[in-house]
Amino acid sequence: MTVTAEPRTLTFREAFREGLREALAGDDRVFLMGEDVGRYGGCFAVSQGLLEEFGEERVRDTPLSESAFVGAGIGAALGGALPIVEIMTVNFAMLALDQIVNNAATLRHMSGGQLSVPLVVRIPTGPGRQLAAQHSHTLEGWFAHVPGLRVVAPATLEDARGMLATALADPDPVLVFEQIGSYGVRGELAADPGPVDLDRAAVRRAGSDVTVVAYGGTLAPALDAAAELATGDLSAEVVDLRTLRPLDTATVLESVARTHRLLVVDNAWRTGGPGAEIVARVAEEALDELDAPVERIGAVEVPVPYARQLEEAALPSVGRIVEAARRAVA
Amino acid sequence: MTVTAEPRTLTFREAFREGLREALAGDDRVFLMGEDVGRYGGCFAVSQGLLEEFGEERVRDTPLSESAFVGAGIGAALGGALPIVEIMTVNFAMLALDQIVNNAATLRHMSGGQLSVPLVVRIPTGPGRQLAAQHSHTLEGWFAHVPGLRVVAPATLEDARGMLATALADPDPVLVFEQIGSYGVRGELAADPGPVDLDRAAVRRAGSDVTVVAYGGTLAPALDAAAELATGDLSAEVVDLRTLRPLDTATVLESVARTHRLLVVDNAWRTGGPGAEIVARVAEEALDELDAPVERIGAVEVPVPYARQLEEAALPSVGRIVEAARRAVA
Amino acid sequence: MSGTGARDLFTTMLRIRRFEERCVELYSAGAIRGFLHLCVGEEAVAAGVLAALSAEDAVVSTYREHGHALARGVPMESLLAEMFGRVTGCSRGRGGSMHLFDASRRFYGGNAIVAGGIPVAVGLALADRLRARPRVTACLFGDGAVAEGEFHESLNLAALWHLPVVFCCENNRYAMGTALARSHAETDLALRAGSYGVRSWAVDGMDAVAVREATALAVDTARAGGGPCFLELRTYRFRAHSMYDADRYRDRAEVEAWRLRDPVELLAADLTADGLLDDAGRKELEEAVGREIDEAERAAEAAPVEPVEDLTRFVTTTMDPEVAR
Amino acid sequence: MSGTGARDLFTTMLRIRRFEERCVELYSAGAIRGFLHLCVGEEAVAAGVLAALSAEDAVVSTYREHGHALARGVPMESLLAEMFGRVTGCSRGRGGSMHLFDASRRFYGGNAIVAGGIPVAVGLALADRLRARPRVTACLFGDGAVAEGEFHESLNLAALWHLPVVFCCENNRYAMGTALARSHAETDLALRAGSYGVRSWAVDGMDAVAVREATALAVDTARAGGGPCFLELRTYRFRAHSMYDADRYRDRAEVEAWRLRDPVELLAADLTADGLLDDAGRKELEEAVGREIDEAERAAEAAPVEPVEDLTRFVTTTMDPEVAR
Ligand SMILES: Cc1ncc(C[n+]2csc(CCOP(=O)(O)OP(=O)(O)O)c2C)c(N)n1
Ligand SMILES: Cc1ncc(C[n+]2csc(CCOP(=O)(O)OP(=O)(O)O)c2C)c(N)n1
Ligand SMILES: [Mg+2]
Ligand SMILES: [Mg+2]
Repeated sequence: MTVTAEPRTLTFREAFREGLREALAGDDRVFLMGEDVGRYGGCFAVSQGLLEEFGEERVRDTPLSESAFVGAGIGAALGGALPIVEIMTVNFAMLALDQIVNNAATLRHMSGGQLSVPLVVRIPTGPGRQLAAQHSHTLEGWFAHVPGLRVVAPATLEDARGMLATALADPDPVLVFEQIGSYGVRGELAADPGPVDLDRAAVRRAGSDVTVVAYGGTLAPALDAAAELATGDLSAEVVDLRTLRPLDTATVLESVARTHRLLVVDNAWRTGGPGAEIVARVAEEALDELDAPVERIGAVEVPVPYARQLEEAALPSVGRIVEAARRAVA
Repeated sequence: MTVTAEPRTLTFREAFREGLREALAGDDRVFLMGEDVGRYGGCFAVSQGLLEEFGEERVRDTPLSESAFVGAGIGAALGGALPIVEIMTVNFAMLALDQIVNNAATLRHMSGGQLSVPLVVRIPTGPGRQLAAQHSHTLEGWFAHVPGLRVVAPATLEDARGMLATALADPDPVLVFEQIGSYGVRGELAADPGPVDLDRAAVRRAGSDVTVVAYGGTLAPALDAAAELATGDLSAEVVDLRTLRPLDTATVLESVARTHRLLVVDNAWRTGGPGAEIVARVAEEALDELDAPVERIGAVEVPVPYARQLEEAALPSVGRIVEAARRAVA
Repeated sequence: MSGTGARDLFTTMLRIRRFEERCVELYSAGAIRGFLHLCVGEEAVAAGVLAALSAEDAVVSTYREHGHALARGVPMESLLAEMFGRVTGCSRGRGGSMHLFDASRRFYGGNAIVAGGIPVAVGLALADRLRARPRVTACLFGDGAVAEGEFHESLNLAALWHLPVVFCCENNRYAMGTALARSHAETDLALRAGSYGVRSWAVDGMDAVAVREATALAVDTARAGGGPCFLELRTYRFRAHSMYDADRYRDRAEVEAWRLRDPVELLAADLTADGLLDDAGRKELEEAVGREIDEAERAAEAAPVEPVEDLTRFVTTTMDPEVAR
Repeated sequence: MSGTGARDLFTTMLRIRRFEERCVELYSAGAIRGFLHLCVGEEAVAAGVLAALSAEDAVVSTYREHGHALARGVPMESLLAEMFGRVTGCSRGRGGSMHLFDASRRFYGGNAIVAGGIPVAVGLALADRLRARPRVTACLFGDGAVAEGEFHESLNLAALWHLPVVFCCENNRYAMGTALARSHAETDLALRAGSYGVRSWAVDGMDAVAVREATALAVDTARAGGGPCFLELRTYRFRAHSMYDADRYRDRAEVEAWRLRDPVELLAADLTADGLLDDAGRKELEEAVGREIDEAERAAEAAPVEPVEDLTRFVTTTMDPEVAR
């Protein structure tokens, strides 16, 4: 990874692209494939320029056939390549779910340890752009349910840039959920960000009154909410899970042991969303630490509607996080 | 529904078949389709004889194409039919997930209430037959995550026989998860079982020391465990959820308010399984009722292995339920 | 076809063209949001296919369906209101541009998962077969959709069961930025469809009359019990894939060459040659269409939005307690 | 083909036949559990296809793969041990009959989701293309799999990218209880595959020599950069779909008619006619095969099972803490 001496300002899109470029440049077993990753430059322009730089063999446009090209990624990984497969958005990932669950996740175990599937699947995700029911899914929780997979959700520039390298180094399949809404967001990348580890959650803001657990698309609103809460003298600690499978429960439990209050925020429908798992673990392992009922925020359980006011009402927001945090400490 | 004056002994297979036969006989808009439901008589012989009785138009063998025939079921429902679609086992349901989530579950809402999808999907499920990783999935929790669907899991003969009629009467899509392991189980069907409601969980055994929440394939082991616990003077109350979406939280909370201890048992991998949701709701709504850390039993998080001793070790069992209940009250 | 028939096609096409152009403005102004996929250049397909259907037939479409909806007779006002997110929209503002529905006209959307509507169309036809209703379902989708597994499964199912579906592949030569030859090993899509034993034709999708005639033949065949048909309607989109698309993957020359075959102007020229349209007539028609759009826009603009309290309506028929939480 | 070649095919087929017969007994005795799908009747496909591959080529198969594994050279003992759930099994007892793997022989299973292995085969071939390795991937699947969307997507992908895959469709005329004509609108599967621009042949799948020759041609074509090929290998399964199947959906007469073309006996007759096999030779071979199976069974029977403490090994490379919970 290029070591940069100075902090730099760039967008998440550029950070992801740097990660991709370095991966392609650094190991000729790496290739990128997916719908419109090449000529089009990527649906969200993340892979813009990579076709020109690395050629058609290594930056491969696929037909619309999610199951086949994800399955082909699995096969290529078995065959010694290091594929990075992009599913254009999470909304189309259901079409490839069988390949991911029944092949990518099981082959090592089912073969008694003989086979390895070093596949990375990039999956842009995130609701909130008025794209309506079929294009606003949040499904990382489903993938996090499946043993044999690693599921990560970069939410900082350092993670956006560095997680891909760590994922590629993993001999097992890794799904990287990228936030579409963040692609255009600009920020400062630490000088020499160094390699990114995928095993630990991170406390992104320290606090003492309530633990707010978030990740991916809910980290930014959680941090905004914490800032707002601070003006009202309420100190929220914000934990970024970073990796949804395997979950770093310890970091969450440590935080709850400090704050004794828990609020979990994700973009998925509440029932059976990733937040349920966090709450369940705390209820199992640290029930006595809890001084108040747990709070959980997810999307309202409706297919996400198009109209702006309805969509806003359906999705988590800074306001809803602030309210829930206040309830938790009341 | 035929009113039977006397209790009768029959298998779950026969109970399901009676439900199907009555549905087909009672309304000529009803038809059954799926892989091998006709000539073969159903992969598990549930639909044996129905082709002969109702003909090829109404008992329809499909090619291997889960996405298309489930989608066709959706279309047929839109077109005024009442389709019962069978996905041979849950293991192949991922191939039809896009149709179920993006069409069946959303069309009513996305069309502003204009469209109705009165579709029933029957999905045999249940691990524990040494069928290995790809044929031992437990996925009802994924479906229960999705607004717009109803998800039910008959675990008694009355429910096996009666849920289909209630499901067909529902103007919205209903997924019926049938336990493969129960098909051959014989039991007594109540005299005049009457219509089955799908809105309430049921306390299958009353008790005072611990609430054991189960459904579908874990109800029988939960009841066995309760019987075993009773011999040791521990009184377990067993709640059968029956419907996973919408969840009847009230019945669970009432039970916990009596027992102050909670143990949830399902066959899914623990992380992100349906048990997490039950635990989360209790932690949110009845934290103060809990006198002990919550217990949750699911499958060990490995792709289910073939070898008998490994498979047994991977799945919930009466022994594991008994132990966990003892821990909960310790 | 009679002269009135051709003129009606022209009117429909002009309404679509001008409607789409207005949508561009409204999108730029922020009145329409989300994804917006226009069918400028493909009007002959919309007009021709839909003109061949009867009121009792069903239509299943994609996210690029404004033209189909208009040609089906869905009022402009309810379409624009939908894109404005108003309660008077054809989906009460819940669907937006990609999810136009009109049950009263058997217009079943509006599907934004590529190929996701194809099995649904097969099922609509199956329901008709089961009830012995002489209806046909027209299913519109793009060339990109042909690569998806659902296309294959659906064609096989419809052919196997002899269902009255007319598969209308709007082949505009691109799936987003991916050219036909980069999506399909066999680019002759009618040939591919034929391999399922489905009667298949390729049709000049820039010629509305040809599209209408081919579709009528297919509809008649399907209605008469001849099983499904497949039409490859060869067309081109003059604009980018969506409003987000910078359109860097096509040669300008290619686009310009296709523009010479603008379906609206081709038909206008024919009508003029046949003495069915003159400058005055065109002008009058343009004005009428302009007025229709203006009025639709005004009405949509003035319409109320769905109150936030109603967010959770229509998820299920009986209120799902999860939803109420 | 040389006489030795044909005799080798015969030996392979006999090993498969007798192995499968033993599996029936072992299943009835409860030593093998779960699902068991036998390939009795289809031995010529297994022997012929696999004989045409080199050691560096890859194989992707289905749940009906005992014959393929044996023909690939996976030792009987490791196959039986697998079905007995022993740690010496080719998948350490974790896979069972449906999931036989042998990485050292590039035998990639053993896929129990119909059509689920087809995209994987395409990917294996893609990896070879990217590394410019002159290897071929053979992908075996049934006639039923051809109806699945993944078949379609994969054929298109392989053809579009000219990948060295040989698609071997073992057409035994049934998908469980569903006859070919009830699964496919076009029952000429080679014709269907041809529509992707993939070179396709139909081959008598009861003739091991013909299968071997056709496969060799396909493999040579693919290896030489000629793109994928498709072989429809017309065969029949003499036994039920699986040990659970009561086999009520086939005419006895049909089964009997096919039995007259028993591939093992057809080849035996040819070898005899050519003076390459006599009664003594056959007897000797039968005995050798019987001994091989007996020994494999004894060894498998004696092998230890994986300790329960090792349940969570091999889920991921680095221990996943969820798994350890
Ligand atoms: C299953 C799926 N994959 C990807 C997408 C993203 N996407 C939307 S439209 C489109 C191109 C479709 O091309 P085509 O079928 O030719 O229709 P056109 O847009 O040209 O009308 C893509 C890739 C999607 N909506 N659904
Ligand atoms: C996706 C999927 N659907 C259904 C099944 C259940 N099933 C197992 S084998 C089989 C029939 C497959 O037929 P074919 O492809 O012809 O192979 P054969 O068994 O004849 O060798 C079915 C329906 C499955 N394993 N996978
Ligand atoms: Mg197109
Ligand atoms: Mg078969």
